[in-house]
Amino acid sequence: MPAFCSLSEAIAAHVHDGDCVAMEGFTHLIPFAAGHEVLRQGRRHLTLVRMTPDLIYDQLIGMGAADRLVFSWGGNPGVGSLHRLRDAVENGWPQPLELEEHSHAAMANAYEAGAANLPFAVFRGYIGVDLPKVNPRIGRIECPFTGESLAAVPAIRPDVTLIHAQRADRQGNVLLEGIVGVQKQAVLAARRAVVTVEEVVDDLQAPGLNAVVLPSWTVTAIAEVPGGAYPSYAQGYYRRANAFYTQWDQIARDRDRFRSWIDQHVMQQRPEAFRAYSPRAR
Amino acid sequence: MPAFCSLSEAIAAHVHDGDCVAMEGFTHLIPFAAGHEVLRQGRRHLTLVRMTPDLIYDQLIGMGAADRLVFSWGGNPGVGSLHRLRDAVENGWPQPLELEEHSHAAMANAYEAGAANLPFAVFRGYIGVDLPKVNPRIGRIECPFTGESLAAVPAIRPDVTLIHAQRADRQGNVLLEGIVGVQKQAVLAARRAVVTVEEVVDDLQAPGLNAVVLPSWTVTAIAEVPGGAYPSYAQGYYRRANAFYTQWDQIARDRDRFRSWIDQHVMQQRPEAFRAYSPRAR
Amino acid sequence: MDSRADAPFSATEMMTVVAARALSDRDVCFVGIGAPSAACNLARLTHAPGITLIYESGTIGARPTVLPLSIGDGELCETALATVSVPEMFRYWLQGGRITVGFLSGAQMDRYANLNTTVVGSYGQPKVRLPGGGGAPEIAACCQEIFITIPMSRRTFVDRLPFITSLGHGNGRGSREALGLATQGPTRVMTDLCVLEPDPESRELLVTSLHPGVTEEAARQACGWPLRFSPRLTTTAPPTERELAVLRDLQARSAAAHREDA
Amino acid sequence: MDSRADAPFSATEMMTVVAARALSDRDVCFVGIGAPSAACNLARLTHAPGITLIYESGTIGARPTVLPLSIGDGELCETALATVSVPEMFRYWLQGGRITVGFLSGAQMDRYANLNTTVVGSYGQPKVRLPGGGGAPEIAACCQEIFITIPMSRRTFVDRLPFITSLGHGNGRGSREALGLATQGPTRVMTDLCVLEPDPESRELLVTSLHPGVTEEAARQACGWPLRFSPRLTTTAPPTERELAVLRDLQARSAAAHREDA
Repeated sequence: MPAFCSLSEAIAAHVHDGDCVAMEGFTHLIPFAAGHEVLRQGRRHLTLVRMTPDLIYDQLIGMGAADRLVFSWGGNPGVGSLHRLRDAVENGWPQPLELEEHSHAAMANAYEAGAANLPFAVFRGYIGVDLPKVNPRIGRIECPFTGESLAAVPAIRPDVTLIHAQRADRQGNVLLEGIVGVQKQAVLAARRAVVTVEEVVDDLQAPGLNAVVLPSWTVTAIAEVPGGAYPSYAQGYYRRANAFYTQWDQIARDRDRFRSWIDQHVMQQRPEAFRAYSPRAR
Repeated sequence: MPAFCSLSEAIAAHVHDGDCVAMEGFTHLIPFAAGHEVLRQGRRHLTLVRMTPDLIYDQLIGMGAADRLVFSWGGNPGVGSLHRLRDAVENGWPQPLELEEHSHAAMANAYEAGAANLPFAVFRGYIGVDLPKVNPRIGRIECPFTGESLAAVPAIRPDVTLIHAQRADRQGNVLLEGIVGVQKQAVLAARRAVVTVEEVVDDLQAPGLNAVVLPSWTVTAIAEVPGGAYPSYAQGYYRRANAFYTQWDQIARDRDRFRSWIDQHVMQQRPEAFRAYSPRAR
Repeated sequence: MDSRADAPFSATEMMTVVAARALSDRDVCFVGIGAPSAACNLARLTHAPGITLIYESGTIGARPTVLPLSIGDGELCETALATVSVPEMFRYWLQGGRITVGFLSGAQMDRYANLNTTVVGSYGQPKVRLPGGGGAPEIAACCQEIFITIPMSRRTFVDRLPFITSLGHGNGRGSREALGLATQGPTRVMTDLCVLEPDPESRELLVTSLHPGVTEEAARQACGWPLRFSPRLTTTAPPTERELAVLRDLQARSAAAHREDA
Repeated sequence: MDSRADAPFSATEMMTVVAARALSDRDVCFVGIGAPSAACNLARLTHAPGITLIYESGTIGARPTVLPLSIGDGELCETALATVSVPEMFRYWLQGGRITVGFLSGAQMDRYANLNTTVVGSYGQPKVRLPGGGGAPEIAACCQEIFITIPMSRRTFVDRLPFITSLGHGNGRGSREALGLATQGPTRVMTDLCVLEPDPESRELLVTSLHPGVTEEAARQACGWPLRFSPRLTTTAPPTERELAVLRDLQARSAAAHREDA
């Protein structure tokens, strides 16, 4: 059974300097509150793994928390660039960032292989493109039956995965619904899993017999953080703050403006600040 | 969009002599009505693929419809032997049956690879056991990153997959719920897919946003056959006829008794006979 | 209904409309954000109501009433037939060969419709670090055919790509086949000035249709390689009143919705 | 509560009870049909209410009120925390290393707890064709430890297996390690006569506990190899009244339920 604790206790106990950390959520259920707590606790030298770095990693990278990024698409969806990510890669500000770049298919398969406890994933990919020339962790493998050549990538096995979910029951079972992305795989692939939830309930109210549920014994710690996915969203709780995603473009363009935004909205805040974004907690 | 037609039309059009046929359903939703129609139409020389041959393949094998069986566990669950399968393997009655035998993990992975359009599946399996000595279609493959040796099996790609599901909507989208086994994979791995359903409805009433749904454009033909899974079951419609599974042991022990049972309950019947097992259709 | 629009229309509107027209009721489309999403939903709301829209976030059969800002907006999931995990989306649906049309765009394209969305400059010391490939490398390989929407200029239509993010027709005829691909690759490139299609022989992109008011010279000026034209060059039919009305209504609804979500 | 049962009990009841006792509240069990299912549910209904029961049909955390006849009865799914696909069950949950205890049985077992459920005679011309391995080969490799329930007789406890369906301790000490396995393999064999455990040195099964009223000679007579006994041989505590009452109630309910389902 996972520990029910505060977000700061969970991050203090389970995210360490130098860890390989996956904060997943494909547009939906991005664990922003957890990411902000990692910043407040000043974690350094992280390897950050995420298919779409999104604003959450733009913030961590901009504050110099990461030495390395494993990713497959590094933009602000529908808006443009992630300026902090670009500044780190193009100018090494505030520090250089090592990249391990993949395609979405490769990362989705690599998480899947991690969840399945396989050392690598096989897929039809990287055909006639340049990424394998710059990423040594992209290999090829031959089908032992047909002789076909396929792409292979190492499984992703994070030290810790952080996700946000709709709810947990009091036994610590966790429900996700809607766009579930790669979170189940990212949790099962990791050594430790920290989950923030909109609410802890008596009855999980899983929709149907085949709902996406993480049994309590697959989760390390659970913290109740209503609104914890803002400006991403939680299906059934609140919508994606598309306007903020658009505003981020201006905030992140300028180093000073970015730092003052982080100082005001992250460093001087507590996880409870996210309650403002949850209709139920307001 | 799939064709809505009678079961006999669907089998006549899409199951041919010599086809590789998968009739899936892991204890739940076994497509018995479809299997009986295949017998009535006198198909021969089939390669039958199924993790658990169960009564449905005991019946087909006992009538000599199959030349080859690909399987992983050939018993009558909780009861004992599949006597027709044993008679075919031990005595070649009514005709010899070639076996391709795997483990459950191998077949589940092979269906999954088929659905994913991969030529083979990789898994941690067949360690220290004898099956690879008697099945040449079990190979090994080395991880290009760690050098670890893993088991490999060819993907399963049936000519046609037959399944039974709870319902379809009028556009031909199909819903499965409960123990969903490998049916989604078996359908997506096959060239053609024939689905029998308990009912065709205006609204699929999918439980939740992540329900198991087969889009209309993945299905070749749909036939409404209430009760079509008996003596297996359809979650939410009727229960497994465990008593019949027990009785089958006696029916199938004796060649003559088996043949007269088939004659009376299959050859002289029509798909409509299954309505008797559906509480809603009764 | 289908009478010509008297109201003027923008070049981007023309690009979106021409992309929508290329889609059929039976298509299963892997949709990207921006112009592709607008084009696919315009098609769904006009001549192709039965079209299946798939977003890589896992939503199958989405019918959004407003255009999503991201490929994972709740709108997509709420209106979808079903939502699957991202590994399943890439394994069973894209790699499974279930997609008829994949939409791609890019920062740069060459004459064989190869695309770059990774870097300008060298990969190690980029002048501009672009977002990267995302789903594109496997979309380009696995979909039955690829439609590209890209604004035309010497910045985007380049003679030589610094980085190939997704494969078009490689070095020309036979390139895809040599790599073991049976899919068609890019069959149509839709820009704000014209429509281009690969030459059946060489696979080099040829202009097959100029948008109303666009001259061959204007197209040439906007291209970083010596642009070639199809012998059967035509003029694109301008947007109809209905196409424009539906598109503008859709985009107005979407803009309003995204402003709200604060 | 824990006073001895005065009522006599069957050897099979003793086997089931002793298997149930071996399970803890924290175990995640991969359950087979028959004795394992009875033992796991007896444990859940007595000393291990928090135990997680997983059936290979995909049901996670099943709490059946009657014992299923098959590993896929609706009862399992209706009472489960969640039901996943069979590929996911074998990939994420079994291969993923999430199972603490896997139950196996077999038609034949050798002194190193290797099991045969495939054939008697040769594979090509079998005397008896058995059901085959099902999940067993990977259960034996992937679960943290394996419990075996098997009735003891010269027919089942054989000197040499005609076919190894699932791996126990191979040829003895070091066999599993040589195959790259880090899991423990069979740690307990529970029969109707006694309990056996692998010798820490040789990994050969030793009788560690004789059921009440069973002599060493009786056990020897029921074994196809020269049976060895642990220096710390004990007598199995007979079923308690509660254990018997709960087990018999469970089995009566189940028998009645299965008769109904006609």
